[in-house]
Amino acid sequence: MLGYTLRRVAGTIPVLFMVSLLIFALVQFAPGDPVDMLVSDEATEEVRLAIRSAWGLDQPVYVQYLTFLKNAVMGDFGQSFRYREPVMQLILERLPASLELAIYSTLLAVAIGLPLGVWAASRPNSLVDTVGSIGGFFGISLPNFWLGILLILLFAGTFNLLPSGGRETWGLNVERVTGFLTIDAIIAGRWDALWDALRHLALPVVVLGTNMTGIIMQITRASVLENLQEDYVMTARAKGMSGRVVLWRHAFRNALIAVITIIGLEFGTLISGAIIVETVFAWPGIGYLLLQGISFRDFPLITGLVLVYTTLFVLINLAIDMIYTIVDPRIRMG
Amino acid sequence: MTENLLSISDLAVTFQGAPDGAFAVKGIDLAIGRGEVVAIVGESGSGKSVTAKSIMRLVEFMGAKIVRGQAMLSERAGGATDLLVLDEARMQEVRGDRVAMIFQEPMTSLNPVLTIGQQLCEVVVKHRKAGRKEAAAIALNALQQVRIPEPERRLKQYPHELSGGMRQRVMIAMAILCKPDLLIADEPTTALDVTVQAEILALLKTIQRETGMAILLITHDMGVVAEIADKVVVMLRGEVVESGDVHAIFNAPQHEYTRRLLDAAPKLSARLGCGPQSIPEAQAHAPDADTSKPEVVLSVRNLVTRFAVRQGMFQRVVANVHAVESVSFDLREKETLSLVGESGCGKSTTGKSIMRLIRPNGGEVLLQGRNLEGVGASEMTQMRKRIQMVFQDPYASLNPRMSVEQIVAEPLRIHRIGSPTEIRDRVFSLLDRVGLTRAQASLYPHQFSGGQRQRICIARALALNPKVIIADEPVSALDVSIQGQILDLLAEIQEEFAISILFISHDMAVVERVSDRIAVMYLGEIIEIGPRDAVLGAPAHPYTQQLLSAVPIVHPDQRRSRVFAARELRSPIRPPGYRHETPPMKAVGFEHYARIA
Amino acid sequence: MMKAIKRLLLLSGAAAAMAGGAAQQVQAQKADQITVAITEGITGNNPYADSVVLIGSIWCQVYGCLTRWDFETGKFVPFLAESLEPEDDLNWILTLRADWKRHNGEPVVAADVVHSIERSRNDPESMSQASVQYIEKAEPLDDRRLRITTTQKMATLPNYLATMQITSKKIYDQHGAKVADREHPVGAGPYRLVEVGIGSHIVIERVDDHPMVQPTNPKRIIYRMMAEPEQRVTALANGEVQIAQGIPPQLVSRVQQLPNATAEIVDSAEAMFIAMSPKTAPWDNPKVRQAVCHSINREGIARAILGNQVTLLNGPVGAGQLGFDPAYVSPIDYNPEKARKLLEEAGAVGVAVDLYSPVGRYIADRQIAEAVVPMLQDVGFKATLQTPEWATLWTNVQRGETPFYYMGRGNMLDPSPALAQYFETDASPRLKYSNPDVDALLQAERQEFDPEKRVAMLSKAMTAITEDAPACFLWLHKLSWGVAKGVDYKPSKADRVNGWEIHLR
Amino acid sequence: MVRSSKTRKLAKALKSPKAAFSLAVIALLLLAAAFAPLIAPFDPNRQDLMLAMTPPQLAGPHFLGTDHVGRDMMSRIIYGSRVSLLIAVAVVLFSGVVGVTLGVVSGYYGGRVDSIVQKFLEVVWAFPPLLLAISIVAFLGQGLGILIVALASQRWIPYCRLARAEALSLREREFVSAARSLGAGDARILRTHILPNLIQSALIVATFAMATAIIAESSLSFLGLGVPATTPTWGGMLSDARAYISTSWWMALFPGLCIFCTVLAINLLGDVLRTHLDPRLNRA
Repeated sequence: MLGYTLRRVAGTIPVLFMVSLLIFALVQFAPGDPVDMLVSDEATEEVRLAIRSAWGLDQPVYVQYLTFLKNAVMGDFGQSFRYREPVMQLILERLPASLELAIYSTLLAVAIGLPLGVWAASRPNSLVDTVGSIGGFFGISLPNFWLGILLILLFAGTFNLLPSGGRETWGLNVERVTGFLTIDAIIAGRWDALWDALRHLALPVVVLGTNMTGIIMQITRASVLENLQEDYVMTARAKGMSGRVVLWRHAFRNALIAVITIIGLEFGTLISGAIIVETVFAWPGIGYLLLQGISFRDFPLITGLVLVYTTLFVLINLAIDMIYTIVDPRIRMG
Repeated sequence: MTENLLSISDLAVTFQGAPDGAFAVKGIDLAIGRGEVVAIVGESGSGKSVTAKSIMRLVEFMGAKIVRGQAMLSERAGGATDLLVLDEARMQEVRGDRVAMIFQEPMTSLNPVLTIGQQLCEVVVKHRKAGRKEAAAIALNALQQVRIPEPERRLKQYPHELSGGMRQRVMIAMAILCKPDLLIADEPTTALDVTVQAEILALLKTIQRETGMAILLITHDMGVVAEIADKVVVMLRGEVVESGDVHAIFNAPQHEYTRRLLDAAPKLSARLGCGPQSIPEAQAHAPDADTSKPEVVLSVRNLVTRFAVRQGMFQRVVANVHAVESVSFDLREKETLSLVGESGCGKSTTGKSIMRLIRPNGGEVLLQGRNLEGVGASEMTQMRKRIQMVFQDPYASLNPRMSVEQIVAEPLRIHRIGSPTEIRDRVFSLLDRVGLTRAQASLYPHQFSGGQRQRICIARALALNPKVIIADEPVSALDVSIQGQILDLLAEIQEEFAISILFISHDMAVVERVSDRIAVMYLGEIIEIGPRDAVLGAPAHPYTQQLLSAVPIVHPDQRRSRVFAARELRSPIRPPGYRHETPPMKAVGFEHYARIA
Repeated sequence: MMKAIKRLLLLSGAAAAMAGGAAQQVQAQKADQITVAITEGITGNNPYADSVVLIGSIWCQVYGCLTRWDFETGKFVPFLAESLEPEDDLNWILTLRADWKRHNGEPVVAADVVHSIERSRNDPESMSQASVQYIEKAEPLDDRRLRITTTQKMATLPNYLATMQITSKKIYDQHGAKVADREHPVGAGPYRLVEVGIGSHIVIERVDDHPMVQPTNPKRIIYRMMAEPEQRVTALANGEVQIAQGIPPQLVSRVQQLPNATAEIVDSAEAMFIAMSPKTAPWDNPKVRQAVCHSINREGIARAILGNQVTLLNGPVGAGQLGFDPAYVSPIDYNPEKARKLLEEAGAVGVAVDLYSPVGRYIADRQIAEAVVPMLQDVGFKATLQTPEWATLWTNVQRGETPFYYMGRGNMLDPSPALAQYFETDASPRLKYSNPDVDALLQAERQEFDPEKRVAMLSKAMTAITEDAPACFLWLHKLSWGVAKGVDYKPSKADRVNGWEIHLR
Repeated sequence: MVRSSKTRKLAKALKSPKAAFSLAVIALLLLAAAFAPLIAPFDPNRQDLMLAMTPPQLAGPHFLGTDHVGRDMMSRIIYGSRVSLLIAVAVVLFSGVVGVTLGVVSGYYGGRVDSIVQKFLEVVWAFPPLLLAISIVAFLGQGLGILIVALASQRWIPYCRLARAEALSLREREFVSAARSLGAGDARILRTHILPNLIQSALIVATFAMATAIIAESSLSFLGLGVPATTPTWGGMLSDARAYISTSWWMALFPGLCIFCTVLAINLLGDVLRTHLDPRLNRA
């Protein structure tokens, strides 16, 4: 198990290397210039040249890459052009925000999509099934930015129940331990802060979760339906097991594999795909950071973020594979 | 005569979407007495399985509807209940408690993600309202009853960690947990090797005797019926065509269909019972009086095929599966040589290694004197014209998206033989030869029955006029009566086109019927080889003897009383660098050799 | 469903009023604290490292700047500096005021100014080099006075120096830039720094005994980044914020209808124009350029897309900016007939042109460009619209690779640097316009210390540019701010939100 | 005859309300796209600033209202169906061809080829989609073709995974062994035995992908990376509407409804096809 994990982690090093090479090529050769983006409109050419050389952008690309590689091996991923902080520090400060969002969205989607999918599978072509499916497609066909603004207008505006954006109300002064506000609030025993964090989470979580709920529901439904055709379900019925036990204990347990695969994939997409939601809700996560990085051609920031994304993907895949071994005893690592 | 435990009358079942008046089962009458073993015999589609599942009311989950009929199950307290009118909740109380069921595929009939213990205990918990501990004790007891070695350990294991035979034992244990009055066994041994089949049948018989429950056995195999049944019901196309006492049926079958079923069963019995004979030395070294030995077409010398098992951080080879281990034999002109053995013994791998569908690790394959090992790609393509293969599953070996004409023409197209019209003519003549019509040439595989599909496969194999056909279990997926037709066809074409056949099979009855010579494989090796009658009549190797004694005898009068302990089939996984030591082949008769010390 | 939403939205005003109790509960809103929703995030602790005007204004409140522009008088007024006077053509004397102290009680000294100039120029993180690019050297004369020497005769030096924050040399020498900025942001401004949340918020707190503040100024100001306009308006409506920057025209009426807030509208100092680089055909022909300017129905666009929240321009500047001549009326009016004729005369009917526009950079930029294209087609151009991503467009514009684009130029209170940048020969590659008359006027104007003469020269230069039409000057956007009732705040022309200009009632 | 029963089954499947709805919507769409110039009441790019943001008029002429520069919504929606469908189909085709090819090669040959393709896939998959899209658009400029490339840049991955998995199992199937024992080469086996057998499952993925492509186009438009502003697309209209979501509901509602109905129709059809045409696919 440990050997397997180590091998998987070691296997990501060439991927990270290739990703860094590719990203370096992409940002270097894409049009747009970080100096032009950041310097004041009045700056003269000399000023621009000076900044360019201070940032090392006057070097040939391969020298820049080698410098980056050398520093990266030492754990230094450079300093953001725009935010002037070490890239990794910036990212790690924001990572919990994005993860928290993604985790709660996944939880929401699983909490709704999973039972709905099983329910629909137990009564195919019933009203629940039809309404659920259509609802699921509705979730899929609403663009995030659109749903987000609509929810802000409704729940922050009309009903005035929830904050319009951001991650917390300023001035609560909860000590940061994990960076996950809900967890930190619990650690500190600050129920007001927990409530505040949950209220801020509500809308973006719903927006991100809507899409995923539909997908999880569809996959669960298909997978459970398929497993209900298996021989062991007949065995369970022949043993006198009730419909509920057959559905949940037997068919659903086996359907979980496919569902977990999808959850893993979707969780990965949530982390990188939350850019628009983070923008709409002014959520201080890495998605918004990436958007800023891209719009300002902040090369070190982009490179660092992409490497972090890659690592996250690898970790998620690894985690999924580990969960497989728990859910399905037939799957062994190695 | 004991009172009837279950009496079914006028049972009719139809499937949703079937045309009106089309019944899967129409008007079945059936009675099972307490402690009786009743067998329903018939081929696939005869409605025997639907009947069984109707008693359990499981057909309703398969999209079928019970249209009419009664199934009166007598209560322990007296009186009887009609199972067909119970609501689902009441029915659940009956299932697994009063009536239990086991299925054909032990590999898929157990839930792969739950432990054996969990799957056993849930039955007890449901029907006996037992606590966790008590349930575990009952489960353990049941496992002991089905004679599983190390029953405590099994409780914590998952189905995939057990062999097929063990799983079927678990299924039986699961069925007898609540001491049901009736056990329905739906083809319980069909998917198992012959030795395991014998174990399971013996076990069922023992348990039936111990508990006094009745068994309703669904099977297509008259051998199984002869071994175990008291009464027989023969079904054909949803109807009962004959029923009665087992002896009466075997001795004086009334219906023509029953006779056909009996004919298709193995006749091994005739040769068995004599046991291994001590062969006089002199006879063992019979002089090669017959000098006009037919020419050797295919010669296999020391064929070795291994699969590496890799593990760990650097994917080191930690073991090798010795699937084929120094196999040697000759296949002569117009001869049929059978490779027999249980699943996993390496017989199929041998066939594929000869065809070079799998790359062997060593040895030689000489086709008409030309070594296939080391020939170039283009020459290999040419060589393939002379050796063809017919596969086990006629559905899987036909591309579902190609028409019959395309399929049969494919070898000709690959080797660019003939113009389009010539190809067409050849396809038609081949189809004629295997008994298909020209009109069927434009159809697709799924539109044919299993037997017809195998005919297509044979036509395809014949297209290039091969010298050798390797037939890998060509009939084991077919119904008994169809098997005969296909075997006849093979015999005819063998004669007509002067083909040598390497026939791979696990079915002794089939092997007995087609072989000139037989080679028995065990753990990747040929342990005995010789003329058919010698191998079957006077098996020299203990394993061959074991294999043969497991074959059911198709007559109830000759039932043997056998009890087999469950055994795990050893698999030929060896550490790297393992040196294989086996006794050498020793002549035990005329052209009859065995690996015995 | 949509209908229901629509109805709910119409009711939103009333609902918000009813939910007022809830809103108070929701927002742990303290009476003397306000939250300002801003459109751009704070990028860090280094006061020199940001070229965004609003962020600069926050640092001015913390550290203090030398001077500031007074919109009422149209003059620079003292802030940290008492005066900034020319000594001769190249030398200026700056005198610091004596009565202000830093938050830690230490005085602001001449060495700090020199240090700040140095940091603007040499700090590797600095984006403020432009403000000191014409300064040759700066030397302290005593604690309160220093001499600044410029590289050329520069009448506009105060303009460049106005926005420079003065940090402490002593703290810098003691701790170095990073620690000084982060842990010792000790300034001499009316507010002190409480917290910087990079990319999301910045919090400042009133320095009660500072001479610039009054008790009615908010005790604490939280600037929160909110990129989405609907979110800013919603936050204003439900009391999360008290001041909201950048209300787009289509939302102004909604803000005005809010029971708890109103929209404050002010002219900007950012000129919007369509530029045509004369080095590239067909823009080498002034008639074609004029045809473009004549074809654009500015009134129509202003009404339909911008809710009339604009001031139409007769040249590069509008009222309140240097060089504005209220008497001048541009001859380049909306006249499609004339445009067609000019195009015919130039022999350029049917010429293919690509109009480039940013998306989301300026108010309704894409929508405006979308509206302009059919107008160009109407007079005989074969026009298409290109909307590349901003970084691509901006870099290409700066490198002179985009010949025809819709753009804005901010910070034009004194238009001199902007005019030079766009219209002086070889000043920058972004327009490649060359006109000896304009060159001469702009050079002379920069060296003229007499304000009146300078304004006259500027006006003349601008008239020449307008009529030669290397660019069509369209309008100054009016900037709309959402301001909660109970907050006294008149936004200024520049994008600045200064605590001392906000009064709570 | 067995065949006719299969045809009948399909015909029956297509008569279900699900299928009827989806076929009707798709037919309507194709008609609208094909005959846009005949159906649309106005030129989709004709603007009238005086009429900007007219609400829907039951009596006409602007039945669905006008947008922010006074263009007729109905005409834009009708013309938009052309580009939106084109984008959906082209993205799906492009990503499908690339993904299936790579996946089949990867799965069939295995070994080194497989690990190279899989590493490449991992690298591309790890890229934030937006970054890739921006880079592509920034590199290649703006246009319909480039937008399609940008949208397809990561969408080939599901096909690749699917095709690889299918090819892995197909190459072990007996009919492939049969073909090989007949002497068929790799090219022939790939062409006649592997590809035709996985095309159907790829089609199922395609129905889902088509829906998401339409949505993704609107997200790119949201960031200013969509097709040129003068080309009407549903996604572009939806992203235009964002600024007016609280003032002009019709600008968002109608293109949104169109997307929803299309997504629903395509998916329902995919569903019907999946359950009725190929039961094998229920094995995910």
